[in-house]
Amino acid sequence: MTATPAGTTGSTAGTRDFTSDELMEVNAARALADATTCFVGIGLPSTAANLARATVNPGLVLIYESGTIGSKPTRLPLSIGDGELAETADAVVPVPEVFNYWLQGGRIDVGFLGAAQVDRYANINTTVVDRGPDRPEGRLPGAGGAPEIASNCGKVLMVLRHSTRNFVERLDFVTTLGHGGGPGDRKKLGMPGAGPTAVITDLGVLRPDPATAELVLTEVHPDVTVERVRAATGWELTVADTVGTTEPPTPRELAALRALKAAGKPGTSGKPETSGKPGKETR
Amino acid sequence: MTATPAGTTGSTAGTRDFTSDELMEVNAARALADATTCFVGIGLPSTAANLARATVNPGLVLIYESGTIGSKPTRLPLSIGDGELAETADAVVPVPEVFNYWLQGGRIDVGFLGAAQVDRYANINTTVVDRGPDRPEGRLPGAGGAPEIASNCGKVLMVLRHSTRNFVERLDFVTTLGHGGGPGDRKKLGMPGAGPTAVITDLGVLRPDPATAELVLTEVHPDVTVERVRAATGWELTVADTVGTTEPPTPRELAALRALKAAGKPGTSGKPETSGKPGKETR
Amino acid sequence: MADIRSLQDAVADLVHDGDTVAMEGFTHLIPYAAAHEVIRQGITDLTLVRMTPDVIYDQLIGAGLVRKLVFSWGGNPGVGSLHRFRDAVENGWPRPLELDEHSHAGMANRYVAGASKLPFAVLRGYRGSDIPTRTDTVSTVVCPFTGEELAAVAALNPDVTVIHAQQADRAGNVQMWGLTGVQKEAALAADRVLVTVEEVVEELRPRPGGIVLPTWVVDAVSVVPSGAHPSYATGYSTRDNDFYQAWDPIARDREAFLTWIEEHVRDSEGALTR
Amino acid sequence: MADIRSLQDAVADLVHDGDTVAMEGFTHLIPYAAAHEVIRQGITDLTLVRMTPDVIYDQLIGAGLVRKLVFSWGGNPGVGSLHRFRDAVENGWPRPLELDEHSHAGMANRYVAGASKLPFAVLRGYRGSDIPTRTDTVSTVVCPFTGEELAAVAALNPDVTVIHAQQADRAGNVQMWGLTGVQKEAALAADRVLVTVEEVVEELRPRPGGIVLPTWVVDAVSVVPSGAHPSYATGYSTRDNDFYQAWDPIARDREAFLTWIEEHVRDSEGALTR
Repeated sequence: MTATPAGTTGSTAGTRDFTSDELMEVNAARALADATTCFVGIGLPSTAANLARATVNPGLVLIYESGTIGSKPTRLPLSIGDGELAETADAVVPVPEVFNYWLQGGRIDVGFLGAAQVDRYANINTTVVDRGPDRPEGRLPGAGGAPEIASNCGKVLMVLRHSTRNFVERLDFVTTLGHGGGPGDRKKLGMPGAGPTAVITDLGVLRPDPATAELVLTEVHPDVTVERVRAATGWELTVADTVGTTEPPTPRELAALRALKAAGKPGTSGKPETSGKPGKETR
Repeated sequence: MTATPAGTTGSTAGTRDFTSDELMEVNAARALADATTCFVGIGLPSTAANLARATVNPGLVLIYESGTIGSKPTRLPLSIGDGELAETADAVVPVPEVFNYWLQGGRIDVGFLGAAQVDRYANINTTVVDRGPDRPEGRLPGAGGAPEIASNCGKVLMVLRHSTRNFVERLDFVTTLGHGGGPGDRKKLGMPGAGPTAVITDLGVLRPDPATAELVLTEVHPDVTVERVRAATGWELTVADTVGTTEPPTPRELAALRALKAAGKPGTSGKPETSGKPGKETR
Repeated sequence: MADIRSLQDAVADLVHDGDTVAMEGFTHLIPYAAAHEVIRQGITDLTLVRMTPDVIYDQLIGAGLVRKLVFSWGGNPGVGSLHRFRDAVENGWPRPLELDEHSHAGMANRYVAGASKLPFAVLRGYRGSDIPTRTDTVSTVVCPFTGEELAAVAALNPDVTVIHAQQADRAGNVQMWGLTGVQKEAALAADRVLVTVEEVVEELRPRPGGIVLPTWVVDAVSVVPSGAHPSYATGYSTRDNDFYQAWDPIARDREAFLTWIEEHVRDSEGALTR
Repeated sequence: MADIRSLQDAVADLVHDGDTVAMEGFTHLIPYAAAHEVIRQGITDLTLVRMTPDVIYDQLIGAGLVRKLVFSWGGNPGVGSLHRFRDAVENGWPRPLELDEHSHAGMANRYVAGASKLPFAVLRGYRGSDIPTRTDTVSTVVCPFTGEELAAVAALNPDVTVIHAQQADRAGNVQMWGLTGVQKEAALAADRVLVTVEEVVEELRPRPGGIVLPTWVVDAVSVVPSGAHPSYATGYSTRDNDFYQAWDPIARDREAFLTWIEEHVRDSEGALTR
């Protein structure tokens, strides 16, 4: 739900015709291939979910916390309550109903979340950051729907950019429980869903080890080294025995993503976003 | 809510151009003169509430538990969910919302209830009747909306025919609390509304004594003696120092009532009800 | 995702002996045709759930298929008693009927809790009433902020909820409008959902007061025009009040009832077209 | 019954110093014009309630009128931070801002409890979260049937709820449609209700997705065309996303903010036509 302006930072990939953000977005969309229903936060999750509808999963049912069930936007909504989300929905319901009957009611397969900070157990902070003893806490937007999305969806996908600022040894505040302190913690707390199953970044993908629930690097983007991911992670990152390489975007995926973005920003329609611009990456 | 076929029993009024049932219905409608909103059960309460709209209170907002707010039926609905109730309503809401936001939410001035049994504190039984040691309990329809209507409405009016079968010394079952065992009981139970303020019958009107909360005879119909009401009451009835006499129906009231009934019974439109028939009373 | 299929197949697949079944509809959109199919298939030992068990449940009870009834008001609205219901409760005919009895507010909130997948719901209700002495699904909770004691009612989660709606599209999305009662809650609370509809349309046009159940919360849709009769479907039919009044003498008499069920349900067209 | 009256009079009558005020609208139908009238009248020491305090509350907070904020997500959707909100929380400028912070599910249920006149609501929420360590309006209850411990959230009952809707009729009945958020709950939970509308119409035609607030639950209706701008009113306008993006640099800078408020709110047409 935090707005995350798409950027080109975080990748030193060589000459290629897509950005690392684009690959992150495409990879996040792919993770929705088998889902029936997805609870979508605004920003990167919304980009990925809408891209999934345009590529791997045309039937994917998007549910936004503003009360739209089955939205089929033709452009990327700027906010969670853009008119097109309602106009194209199968049903528009009151906000309490979304949270009570649909989310808590166990109707949603996948919750898609961003984060300001994430720790090795995929716990999330979107509330406050500690800026040192001489400065007041830095204020983040807060919880939004995340605590109950993470608790009640069948599983949770996270998508955020990879840096030591975001991937931290210790959260300053636990807004939203991922896997708590290890396996069994979710069960102990009576959380129905499986919790975070993948953290998709602009460098690769982390997935929880079934035995320890700790996030493990299982996939890197082409041209990204494991060392680079380690360096961008604020804890001692565990790496899977076999680390896969993310498939580059297919021409179709890339075209669909760029078309969505070009159609984006309603009210300034057609104006391309500052980043995510088609063409070669600039650094 | 109990279906109470309109009858001509219970009155020995002499020659006059209205029945005792009609006077009961007119008198019940008059009791709604000052109300803004009324939660209406089917049967006698619905007759009275619709008559009030046609006479003393054209702006009265009728709320039926089927979810209609501001229904303006032109004929007496047979059931609580007749189509016209929805078609003429300001709003139709889900049944849980009626009970939670509107009734429990304290939005309703007057609740209008019938009863199978009532005791001296205006407690109500609509669940079961004891038919003696050799016979099984007699089954009544049950609570319906009554317990929470009686608890949450600003005040409650009751309308039922007067007989020792209905006005009993001791209820076989307390479905719905009126005044409990005396003054203060409602408050002790945290009930927001004032509870039953009048029991309107085909013989007269009983109202709770402010000091004891016990129902007291305050009004009799023309030609009805206090003795006759005592005889029709299953407990030793207290009678007010001054017992008023119910004003006979005005021609306008009577015409409105009969027009409503003649328009009644959708699906058999125009067919007059078996009783409540215009013309002289037969006994 | 909902399959569009025959009522006979849908009932056979989704409703089983011993199930807890909610057939909802507050006067409007009561799924009579589906209930009649249950009678024809002789699916039995049912626990039936319904705020207002009217003639539809009178028929199922009289047919001997019902073990237990969960309800808040059992009558023939505007007419009188449900005689088959009374006969079962009072005389155990054709079999004893166990009751779990509530107020409307309690029942509505039990469905809300069920749809919300909460174990209970809270209301300011049942105060001073004897109802809690006869059920184990009413209790109390204390507000942790104010100390007020409130009623708690146990969630209702039927095995199957059966409802009637006006329309579905070919994908199995369903729309109903008019009085929509507790149907959304009853459907979302259930493990399985069967919807009979008046018709299948190319596209569901949003209606004032319309409620949409997306296909992915529905298991089966069966096209049964007039499937709510003698109840009604706004936009398609009006309530057959004459039937409700005619039911009274039929239901008063065991033989008359059995004859009626035989003639109008077991040997009906619905049975023949199976 | 709602009176139809000028926004200035309605705000002066219904919103007082020290009140708890909910101005709701989930992206759609946010009552900006009413908030600007609050700023012009300098009504202060407010406790503001809103699930998503966006630019509307950034303006009220920056104007120094807000003592406390009750919320679940504070940002400029799709753009970034609310800088006036952050400046108040982090630096106490122009005054310290007390927070009561929840999740969306918690806030929505707090309104539901408020509208239901219950002291609390129950949800399966806040599990494993630090949020309950920073608020005294989250607690727990134990289900009397299953023993499960669940979250309890305290009811929200604002002194005043202010919303924007598309239409009212002359009697003061109000209809809104499109994304209707938590507006019904926020309105029914409040002691007083002020609704700004795009227009008054002869008759409210029922709309798909329409919510009607009858006149007898509304205190005042004020006709303010475009009263939701830069938010929008389905059927009348679209969201001014450019404004939301342009707000970011204005709000980043205290002086730029003050100048903007002076020019666009205090000296605006709304102020002059008082």
